[in-house]
Amino acid sequence: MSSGLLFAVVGCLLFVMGLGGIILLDHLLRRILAFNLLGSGIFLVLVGLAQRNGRPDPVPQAMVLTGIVVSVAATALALALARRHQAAGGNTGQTDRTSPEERHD
Amino acid sequence: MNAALTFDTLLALLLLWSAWQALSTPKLDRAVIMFIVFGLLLTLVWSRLDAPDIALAEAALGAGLTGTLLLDALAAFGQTGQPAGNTGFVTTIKRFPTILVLLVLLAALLAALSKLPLQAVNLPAMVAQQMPDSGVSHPVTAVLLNFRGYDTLLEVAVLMLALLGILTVGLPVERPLLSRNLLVPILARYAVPLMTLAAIYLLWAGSHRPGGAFQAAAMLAAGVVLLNLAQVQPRWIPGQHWIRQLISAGFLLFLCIAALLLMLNGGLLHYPPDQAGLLILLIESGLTVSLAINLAAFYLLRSDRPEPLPNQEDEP
Amino acid sequence: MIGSELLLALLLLVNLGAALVRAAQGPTAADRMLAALLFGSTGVGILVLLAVIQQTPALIDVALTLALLAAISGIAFAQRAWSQAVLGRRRGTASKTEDGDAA
Amino acid sequence: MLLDLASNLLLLAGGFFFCAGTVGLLRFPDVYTRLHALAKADNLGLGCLLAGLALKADSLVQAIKLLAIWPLVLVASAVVGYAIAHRADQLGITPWQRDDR
Repeated sequence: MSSGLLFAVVGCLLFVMGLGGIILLDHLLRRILAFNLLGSGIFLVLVGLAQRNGRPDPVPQAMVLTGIVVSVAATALALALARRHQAAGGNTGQTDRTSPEERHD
Repeated sequence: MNAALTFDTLLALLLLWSAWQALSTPKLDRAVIMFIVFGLLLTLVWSRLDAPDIALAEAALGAGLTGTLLLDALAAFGQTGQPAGNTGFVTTIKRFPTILVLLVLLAALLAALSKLPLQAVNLPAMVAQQMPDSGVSHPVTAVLLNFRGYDTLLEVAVLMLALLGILTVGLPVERPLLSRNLLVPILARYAVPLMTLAAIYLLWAGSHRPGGAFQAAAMLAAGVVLLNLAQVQPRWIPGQHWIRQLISAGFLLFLCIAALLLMLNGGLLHYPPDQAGLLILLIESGLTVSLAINLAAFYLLRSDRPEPLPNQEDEP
Repeated sequence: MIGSELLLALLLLVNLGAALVRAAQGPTAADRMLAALLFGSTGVGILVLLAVIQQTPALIDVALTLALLAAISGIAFAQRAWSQAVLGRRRGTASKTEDGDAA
Repeated sequence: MLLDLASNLLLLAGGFFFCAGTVGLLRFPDVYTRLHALAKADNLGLGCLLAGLALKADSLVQAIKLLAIWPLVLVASAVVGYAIAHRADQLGITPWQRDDR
């Protein structure tokens, strides 16, 4: 088993974990983290799968390099949106729906 | 079992562990820190996968920018209290169908992975064949700026769009420093010139070995963030025009060269082979500055208005 | 020769893993931040060893980058993120009562 | 050869100090002492490791680059260690004392 294939499998696992996180988690910041994990999983699959035979492949590497910078931009935008949402008094979904009074403890 | 495989397996396990921690821990601060750890472990993974370009970008962005952005957001979210654990038995039952679907998806993905043909097209050989025409001698840079130059052009546009989006929804409010000490400014004064030097080195290295505009820009942006943490560089407010001009300058330079080539050669970003090296260097230098400012703006561009809901403040 | 360096890299990775798991348990947020700071020393060590093992000198550049930048998230944590609100506990009792999540 | 022997000894010493740092991190009782394990033992280990690899380096440039990493890491970890300890002190986390136990 080459390291490329191993990390492609890890990438699949990360993708599913990230997807599950986006669906199942409540807090917006956690969802942003999950989104990033999902993205990293895809990057690993892209590069790992292309390098199963052990030879480096510049094309997916260049694509992933682009992808990483774009995902930072997406993260920054998502964080700004989430903070705006919170500042506007929105529920970031982080609780305790049973006892909203305790949010200000 | 040989040592290389053991190394990879252990690294993979640590990576999955940190990802799981980032998702499942009930505490927000721990989740963010574990995510930073995940990014740093990923740097090691890229190194193992013979992708030093990506490792450089991941190290510079993960340690420098994403980490600080997330920690800053954590400080803003932390004040509304800790999230509930949400791991009760009832929620587990409710979530069971979703988890089942996810597991089926995972099985399908892994099955698909094992059935893929080893190699439909031989991309590395094709890249190697075209290398003499690319004007540079490092294949990743050749792909980024010559063979797939329009991808890079659009990527810069995406970064600008993200910043426009942030400006549109309203900038986050700057939070005051919780603590300050004398050593950090001293570190910043010595480290930032070194980081600038490192960025120039990475930019120069990009044409013949791993490195290039993105990595250099990430390094420069990290330098600006460090200056801000040391209170040498104050936050940027939205009205400052030089920031917007510099950010758009790199993109416009790229666009102008693309349009010029379209008129001269009849192909978008089809460089003539003998000038390709020079044009790529020109584009990369412009990109480095504007990308760096764009990335730094994600952290430094802060609203000058006070917090809309001051009653949520409970800082000491 | 390469074999012995690979074994050393493996040893460092085992160290990194053990320290990460320990640091992640807390009890304070700063203890967890130590996990990220570990990469400034152990991570850099692994990277330079990988540079020699895989004969990719570019990984030394990665190690240099990490060495330069490892400080930033730690400083951001100490100066911006680590507050009582994040800590969620009263002054003075933090080191005793923080530990609540073994999960 | 003598150079190879010295290099291998330094690498071994590096591995040992890294292990010592980990043991410190696992066993020390509070933030301050754990910071100290990280900043001292691990950085000494890194220094030995870098010196050992620099002795084996192919070119002079590579050796210099390897050795340049160490002061950077030392300065960075000193500042971070100070920043975190300073903040921990501000937040009122009391240093561990033997009598506590």
